[in-house]
Amino acid sequence: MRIGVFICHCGSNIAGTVDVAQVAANAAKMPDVAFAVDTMYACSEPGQQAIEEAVKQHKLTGVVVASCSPRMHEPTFRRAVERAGLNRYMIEMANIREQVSWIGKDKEANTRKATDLVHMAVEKLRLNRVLIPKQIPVTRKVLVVGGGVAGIQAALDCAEGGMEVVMVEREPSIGGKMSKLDKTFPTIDCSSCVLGPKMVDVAQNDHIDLFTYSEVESITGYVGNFEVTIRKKAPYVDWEKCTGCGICTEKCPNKKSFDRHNEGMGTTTSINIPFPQAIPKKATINAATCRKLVDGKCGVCAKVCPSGAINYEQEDELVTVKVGAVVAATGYDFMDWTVYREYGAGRYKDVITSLQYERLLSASGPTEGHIKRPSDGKEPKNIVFIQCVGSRDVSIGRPYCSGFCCMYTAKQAILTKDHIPDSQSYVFYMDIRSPGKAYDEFTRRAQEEYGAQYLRGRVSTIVPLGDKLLVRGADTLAGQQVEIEADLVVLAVGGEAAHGAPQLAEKLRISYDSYGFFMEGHVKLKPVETNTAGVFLAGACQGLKDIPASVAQGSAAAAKALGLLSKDTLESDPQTASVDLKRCVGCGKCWNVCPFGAIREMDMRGQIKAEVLEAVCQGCGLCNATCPQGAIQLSHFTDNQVLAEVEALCRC
Amino acid sequence: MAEKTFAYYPGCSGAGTSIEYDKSNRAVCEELGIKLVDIPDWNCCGSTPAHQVDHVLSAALGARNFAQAEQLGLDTIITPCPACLKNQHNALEHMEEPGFAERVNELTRRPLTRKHSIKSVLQVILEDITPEEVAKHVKTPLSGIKIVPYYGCLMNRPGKSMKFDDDENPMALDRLMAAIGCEVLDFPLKQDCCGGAAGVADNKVTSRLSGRHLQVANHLGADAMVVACPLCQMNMDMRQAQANAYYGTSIKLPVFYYTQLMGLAFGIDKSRLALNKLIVDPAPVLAKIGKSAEEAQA
Amino acid sequence: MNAQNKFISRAKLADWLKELSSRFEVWAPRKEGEGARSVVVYRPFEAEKGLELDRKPTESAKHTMFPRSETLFNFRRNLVEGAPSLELEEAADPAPRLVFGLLSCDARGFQIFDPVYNGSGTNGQAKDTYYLKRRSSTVLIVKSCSKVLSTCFCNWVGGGPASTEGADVLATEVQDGFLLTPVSERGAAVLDSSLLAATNSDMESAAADSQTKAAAALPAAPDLKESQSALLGKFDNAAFWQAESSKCLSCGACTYLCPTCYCFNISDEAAGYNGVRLRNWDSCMMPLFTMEASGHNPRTPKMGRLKNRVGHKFSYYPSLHGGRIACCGCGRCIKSCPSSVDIRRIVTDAIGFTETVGLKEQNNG
Amino acid sequence: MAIQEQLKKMILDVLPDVDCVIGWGPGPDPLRGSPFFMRKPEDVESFMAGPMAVQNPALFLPEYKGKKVGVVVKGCDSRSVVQLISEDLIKREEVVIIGFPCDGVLDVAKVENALASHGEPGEITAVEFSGGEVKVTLAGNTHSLKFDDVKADKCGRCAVPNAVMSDFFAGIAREASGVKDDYEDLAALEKMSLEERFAFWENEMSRCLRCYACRNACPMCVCRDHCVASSRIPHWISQADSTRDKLMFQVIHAVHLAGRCTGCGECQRVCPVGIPVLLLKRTLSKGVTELFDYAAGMDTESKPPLLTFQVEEATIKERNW
Amino acid sequence: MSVLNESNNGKELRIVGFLCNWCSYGGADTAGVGRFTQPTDLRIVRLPCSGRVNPLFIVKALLNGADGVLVSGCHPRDCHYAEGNFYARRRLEVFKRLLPTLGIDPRRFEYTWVSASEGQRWQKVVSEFTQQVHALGPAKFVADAPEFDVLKVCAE
Repeated sequence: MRIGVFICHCGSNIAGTVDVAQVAANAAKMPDVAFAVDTMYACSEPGQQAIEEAVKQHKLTGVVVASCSPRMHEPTFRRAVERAGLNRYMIEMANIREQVSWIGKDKEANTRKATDLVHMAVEKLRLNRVLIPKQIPVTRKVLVVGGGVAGIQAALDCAEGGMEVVMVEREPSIGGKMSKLDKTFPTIDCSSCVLGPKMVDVAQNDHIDLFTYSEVESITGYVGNFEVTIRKKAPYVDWEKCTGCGICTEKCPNKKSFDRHNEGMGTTTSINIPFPQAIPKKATINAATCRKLVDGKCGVCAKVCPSGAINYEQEDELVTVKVGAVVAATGYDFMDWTVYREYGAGRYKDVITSLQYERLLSASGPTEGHIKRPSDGKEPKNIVFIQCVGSRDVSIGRPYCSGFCCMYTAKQAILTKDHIPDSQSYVFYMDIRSPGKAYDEFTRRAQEEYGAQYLRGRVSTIVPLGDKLLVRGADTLAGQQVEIEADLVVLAVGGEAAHGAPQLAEKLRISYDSYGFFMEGHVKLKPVETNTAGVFLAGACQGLKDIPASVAQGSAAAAKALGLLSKDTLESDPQTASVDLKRCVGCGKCWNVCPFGAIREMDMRGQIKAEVLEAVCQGCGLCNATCPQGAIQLSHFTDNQVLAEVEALCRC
Repeated sequence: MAEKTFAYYPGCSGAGTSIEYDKSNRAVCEELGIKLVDIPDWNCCGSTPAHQVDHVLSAALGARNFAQAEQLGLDTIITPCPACLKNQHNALEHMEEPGFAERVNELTRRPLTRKHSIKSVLQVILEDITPEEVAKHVKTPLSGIKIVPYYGCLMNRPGKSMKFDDDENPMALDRLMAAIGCEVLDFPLKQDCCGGAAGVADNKVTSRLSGRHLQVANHLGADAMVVACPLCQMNMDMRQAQANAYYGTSIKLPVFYYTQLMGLAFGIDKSRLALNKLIVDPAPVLAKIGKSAEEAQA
Repeated sequence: MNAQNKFISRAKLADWLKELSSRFEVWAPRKEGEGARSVVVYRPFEAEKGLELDRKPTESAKHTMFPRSETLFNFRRNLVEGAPSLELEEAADPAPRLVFGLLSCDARGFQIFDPVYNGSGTNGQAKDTYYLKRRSSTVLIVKSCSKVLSTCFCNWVGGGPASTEGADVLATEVQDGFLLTPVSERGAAVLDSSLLAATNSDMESAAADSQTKAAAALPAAPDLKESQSALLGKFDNAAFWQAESSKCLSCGACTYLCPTCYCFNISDEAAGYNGVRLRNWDSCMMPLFTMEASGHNPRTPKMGRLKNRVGHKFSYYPSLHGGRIACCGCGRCIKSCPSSVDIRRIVTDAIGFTETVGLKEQNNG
Repeated sequence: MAIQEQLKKMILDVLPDVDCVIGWGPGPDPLRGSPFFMRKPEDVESFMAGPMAVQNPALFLPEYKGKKVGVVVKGCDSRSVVQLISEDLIKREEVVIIGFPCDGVLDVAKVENALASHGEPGEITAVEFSGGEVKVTLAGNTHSLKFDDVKADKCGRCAVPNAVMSDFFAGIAREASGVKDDYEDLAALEKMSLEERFAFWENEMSRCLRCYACRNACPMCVCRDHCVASSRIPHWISQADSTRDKLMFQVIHAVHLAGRCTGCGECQRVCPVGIPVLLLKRTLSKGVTELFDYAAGMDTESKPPLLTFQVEEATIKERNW
Repeated sequence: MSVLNESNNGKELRIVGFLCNWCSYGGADTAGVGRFTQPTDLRIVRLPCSGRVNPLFIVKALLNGADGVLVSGCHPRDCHYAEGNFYARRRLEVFKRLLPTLGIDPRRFEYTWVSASEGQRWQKVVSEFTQQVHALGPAKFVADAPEFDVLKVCAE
C-alpha cells in the first residue's frame, strides 16, 4: 500500500500548538507511507486539489488527513480522494484539532500526541478495504403514523408531491389534539375552521389511503422497503355501508359512555361519531359499554340503521402494505396530573384540565360554549389557572417545559373574559415563556386588556370550602402567601409522550429519550430524521411543540420523504458487517443481539451460518463484539483494525 | 393475637401538658395488645430549637434515645407525638449520610450497632392492628357524634421520608374513628397548620390559623375535633378562647385525642383516659353517644 | 567396579549443578504450582527454587532442545523510494546446555528427532541447523527410573528404565545420592568435579539391583512388529477410528507433552515494518495443522487427527526410519490425557490382539 | 451398586433409539475413569458411574447435532446440557438425558497430593470406596483417605447433585446439601495484593504449553475449530510462546464464557501443567451472579445475561464524574 | 498540565479511549470546539458504538502496556443504534470485575456516558480519569512478547 499523509495547519488553529512539519516528518517514517506533507488548509479548494494531485503523482492508494474531526470533514475528503480516482473509503482522518491543538498548549506533548493519532490512522488505513455501495430498489410510498395536524400536513405534502401515502390513526377520526381545541393562539381563530378543511383534503385526496381506528401492528424491512402490518380495530360497524347519518347515536339507550372527544366533560352514547366534523364520519361502538356486546341484550342500533351497517360479530383485521419511508407523527398525551395530591388528586370536581376547559369553551362541546362548572353547572366567576402542572418539576421526574401551556393559558384567560365579562382570572405561573411571533404581545394582552391577574408562584394546596375552592399559593414577587377563593380551577397540565410511543419506537427501531419522545438524528442538524434510515419525525412525538411548529415539521418530514424516494434506487452505506463463512459456526449470538434484525440464519450445504442483510445493517458493530470467533467483522472497524490502533499506541 | 412489643418514647409533653394523651395511649395500647416498654432515661428529642442550631447535635439527641432502646433489645421506637417522631426520624435519616454518623457518635460515644426505626403510635395502630381489628375491641360504638379529624402538619410529611398514609390526604384518623362508630366528616383543613409553637411568642398567629379550623369544623356541623398531636390539641383546645376572641365567635368545640375516644369506645375506665384534663368541656358531646341511634330506632 | 563411575550425594548435588552452571546453561526438573496443582517441569536450574527428582516430570525435556517457540530471525522492511529492501537479523547461536535428571525415555525421544532434523532422511539436503546446534552442544544426564507407573511402556518400544540410549551420563539413585555412569566422552568430561566422590561396590550393586528391579516391574511387552501394516490396513476403517477417537478432545496435551512429537509451524509476527519469524511447536491434533491456504482442510474430523498421531508414530515413521517406532513409551500422553485416551490400546486394537498383553482392564464398579 | 445397575438398565432401554449413549467407563489405571461411548448392548457392561465419573459428557453433545444421543449426567454435567439447549447449540429433542444422584467425584490431583510421600498415582494398584472413605493401595500399602478431602472442589459447593433436567432418573434424588457457593476458591487470590496477583499469573501462565486442553474440554466453547487463538483474521494473539499472549488467551476464554460458564471445572482439571484457569471464569461468574442474579445452566428458557439487557439496570450504578 | 506535573514529573502515561462516534466522540469535539483544556495523555480510538467495544480490546491494551483505558458511549436510552450501549453497559460492568483477579487495578479502566453536547462533562471525565491513572502511576505489563523494536517515530 502507498499512503499519503496530509497534516493540516488549519491556519494557526492546529499549527499554533502542534509542530505540523515535525508530525509530517514522523509520518514519513511510518509503514507504507509513501508521501507526507503539511498543508495550510486541507479542506480548502487548493488543499483538496493538492491531495488529488499527490494521489496521482505518488501513485497513492490511501490517504490520511490529520486535521479536524472526521464528523466535520470526512465526507469532504472522501469526495476528494474519489475525484482522484480512489475508492472513497480509502481515507482515514486523525483528529488533531478538537483532540489536540484546541485542548492543550504544550506544543511538545501536542506534537507527540498528533504523531500518535496519525500513526493510529495509518495503521488502521493499512487494513482498509475498497467498499462499494449497493443499489437497493425502493417502494415509492410513505406511511404516516398519526393523524394529528403534523401527520395531516406531512400526508398532504407527500400526496402533493405525487407520492402514495398510507395514513394510520388509532382514534376513529383524524384531527388529533387540535380538533379538541376551541380557538388557537395568538390569533384566536377557530381551531376547527383552520383544521377542518385540511381534514377534508385528506379524505378526498386520491393519493392518500386512510386507516383510522387502526394501529401499526408490526413493521419489518428497511429503508425503501418496509413492510407494515396494520391492525384495523373492529368498530362493529361496516364502514363501507355507514353513511354517518347519526340515527344510531340518537337511539342508543346507553348514554353514559365516557366521552373521549370531550375529555369526559359529558357523556356520550355507546355507538357514536366522535364529533360532527369527524373524518371519516363513521360510527364506532364502544365495546366496553355497549349492552349488546356486553350482555347480548339490546341491538337497537342494528334495528335503526338504515343501511344495515351494524355488525356485532366484526373482528379486527390485519392489512399489510409496502412502503419506502415512514413519518412518525404520533403526537403527545397529557400527563396524569393526579400525582399532584395537593390539587386534590381528582377528588374535587371543579379542578379540571385545560383541555377539559377547552371543551367547555367550545361551541361544539358538551355545554355548547357556555362555561358551566362540572359540580353544579354554575357559571364560575373566580377562575384560577395553575401553570406548570407536570412541567419543569424535577420532583415528579418531569424537568422539561411543555412549551405551549403559557400560551394556551393566556388564551383561555382571554376567552374566559369574553365568555363571562364579570369574571376574574388568576394565573399562577413560574415564568412566562412566550418566544415566538406575536406571542409575548399576546400574553401581555391577557394581562393588560383582559385583566387576568398573573401571580408568579406555585400553588401549595387547594382546599374545598363550601362551594368554593380555597387556592393557597405563593406570590413570590410580593413575597407573601395568597389565598384565592375560586369557583373553578384550571390546571395547565403538561404534555408527555403519546401513550404507546416507546412501543411504536421499538417497532420502528428508532430510539426514544427517557420520557418516550422519539430521538431525532441530530438535535440541530437532523431535526426530522431519525437514526433509522427512512424513518422521519413530525410534530410533538419528537418533543412538545405548538401547532405552527408541528405543521412546519410535518412539511419538513414530507420533504425528507419525498427527497429520499425521488430516486428509483437507494445507495446503501457499505460500512456494514460481513460474515467470514469459513469461520462462522452458526452459534446465533449475532442474530440474537442485532438491534436491527439485519442478520439472519442461513443454510450453507447443511451447515448453519449467519448472513448480513447489507441494506438493513446500520454498522453498529454489536455483532462484531459479540461473535466469539470473530467471524463477523464490521468493515473499517474490524477487530484487526482496532487492534492495530491499540498496538500502534501501546507498543511504540 | 401475638403481642407486639415496642420501645416507647412518651415525649416531654406526654409527661406534662398532654398527660391525657400519654395516659389514654397506654390504656388503648394495652387493650390492643401493643406492649410498650418505656425507654429508660430517655431525653428530649430536641424539639424545634435543636435542629435550627446544629443538625449534628439534634441528631445526637435522637441517637442517644435509640442507643437507650438498643439496651432493651428493641429496634423500633414508637411515640405518640408527631414532633418527637419527626425529629428522631430525621436523626436516623441524617445518619445514613456519609460521615454524619461518625460525627454524631463522637458526641454520643455510643455508636448504634443495629438498624433502627421510629413510628408513630397511630401508624402502628393503623398498620399493625388495622381498623378492622380495632372495631372488634369496641364495646360502646360512639355513634351519634360527628367529628372532624385533624392531623396537623407533621404526622406524615414529608411523604418521601415518613412513608405513612397519604401525605396530602391522610385517612388514618378518618378510618380509625369510623371503626369506633363516629360519624367522620370530610375536613378540608385536616393538615393545615394550627400555628404550632408560635402561640407562645404571638398568640394572634395561632388564633388566626386555628380559629379558621374551628369555624370550618363548626360550619360542617362537627360535635368535636379529634387530634393526634399535643401541640395541635393545645392550640385548638386551650387557645380556643383566644381564637373566639380574635374572630368574635363563640365556638365551644371539644378537642379529643383520638386515643381518648378509642378508649371510650373500648369501655376503658374514664379515669385512665384523663378526660378531665380537657379545657373545653366534653360532657355535652359525650352525652350524645348512642343517642341518635336510639332515637332513630324509636 | 568401574573407576569412571562417580557418586554425587544429594547434599552436594545443588553445588555441583551450580558449578556446572559456569560452563553450561543447566536445566533440571523442579516443582511448580501449589499443592494439588503442582507439576514437575524442566526449567533452567535455580538453586533456590529447588529440584524435584522423586516424582516423574510432568512434561518431557523436549523443549530443552526444541523450544516451544524459537526466533529464527528478525526482519525489517525498508521502504526507500524506488528500492524496497528487507533486512534480516539471525538469531544468536545457543549457549551450551546441560540437562540433569531427564528420564531415559526423554533421552530416547531425541533419537527419534535426530533423523528428521539431521538430514539423514533427505540425503543431507534438509538439515535443521537450529536443532543441530543445540543438539551438539547439549549434555544429557539421564536419571534411571526406580519405579514404574501404570502408564509406563518403554519396554514396548525398545527402551527400559535405565536405557542409556541418547544419554551422556546415566544417574542411578542409591543411598543418599546418585551413582553417575558416563556413557559418552562428553559425559565423562563433566564428571571431573571435586564435589564428586568415588563409588564403592555397595553402591554399584545397589544401582544394578535397582535397575533390574525396575525393569522387572514393567509388564511384559507385546510384539508390535505388526503395527506398521496393521495401522495402514486400518487407514480407511472409519468405524475403527470413530470408535477409538470418540472421547478424544482433539487438544494438544499429548503432543506437547510427548518427547518424540517434533512437528512445528512457522509464523511471522509483525508490527509496522518490523517482525520476527517464529518456529513454534505444532500439533497434528489441531485443526490448523492441515489447513490449506485455500481455506480447505482435508482433515477436519478429529478421528483423522488421532489416526495421524497414532499412525505416524507406529507406522509411517517406522516405515521411513528402519522400523524404529516414534514413541518412547513414557506414557505422558495417557497420564495427562483429559479423556484418558490410551495410545497402547489403540495400537493393540489395530493389531487385533484379542487379549491385551500388558494392559489390564481397569474397572472399579 | 444399585444405582449403577439401574443406570445400565436405563441405558440399555435407551440404546435402540439413539446413536450412542455417553457415560463413563474404565480408564488406564484404577484411579482414573474415562468418557465412554456405548453403541452396542455389550458395551454397557463396562459402564460405571460414581466417584470416578469425572469427565463432563456434555462436552461431546454438539458433535452429534443432527443425531439423537443419550447422555448420563451428574448434576453439574446437566447444567452444561441445559445451557447448551438454552443457547440452541444442541436440540432438546435430540438428546436423551439420564440423571442420577451424584455424591461427588474424585480429584486425582488431590489424591496424588495426599499420598505424595508414598508414591505417584501411577503406582496405585487398587482403589476402593466405602462409607466416605477411599482406600488406595499404593506400592503394596493401603492408605485410607477421607472422600471429602479428595473430592473435586466443585463438589464441595455443589447445589445440584441431581440433574437439573432429565428424561430418566436412577434412584432417589439426593437432597441438596444447601451449601451456598460463596466463591471461597477465590479467597486465596483475593488475599494477595494486586502486584502479587499479577506476578502469580505471570508465573502460572509461563508454564502454559498452549495445548488448549482447557478450551477443548469446555462444553460451552462454541468456536471449536475456529478459535481466535490461532486465527490471523482476527489476530488477537501472536503465536509466540509469551506469557502475555497465553494469559490473553485465558482472558478471551473467560470473557467468552461470562454469563455462560456453568462452573464444571473441566478446563482446570484437564490442564496438564496445573494452571488454575477456572479462577478467571469463576470471577466473572461471581460478577454475573451479583449483578444479574443469574446462574448458567439452570433453566433452558433464560438468556445469558450478556446477550440481553434491561433498559434500567437495577444493579449497575452509573459513574459520577 | 498541572495533572501531569503533580503526579508524574510531567511524564505522560498511555491512556487509550474507545469512544462511540455519535455521542462521546462528538462530546470530545464539543469540548475541543469550546477550547476546554484537557490533559494530553488520552488517545482516542473512534468506534461506531460502545456496543462495538469488545472488552478484550481493553485487556489487550492493558496487557500491552496501556496505563489506563476509558470507554465512553451515548447515555443509556440515547444510543444511536438504540441498544448498543445497553449491551456495553452489562459487558463492561462484568468485565471490570475481572481486572482485580488479573492483578490489574480496576481503576485503570472506567466506562462512562457522555453525549455530543456535553463538552464540559467530557473535559471533566478526561481530567479526572487522567488524574486517577496518574495517581496509580505506570502500569506493569507482561513484557515477554517478542518486541520488534517497532516504529521508533514516537521517540525520534
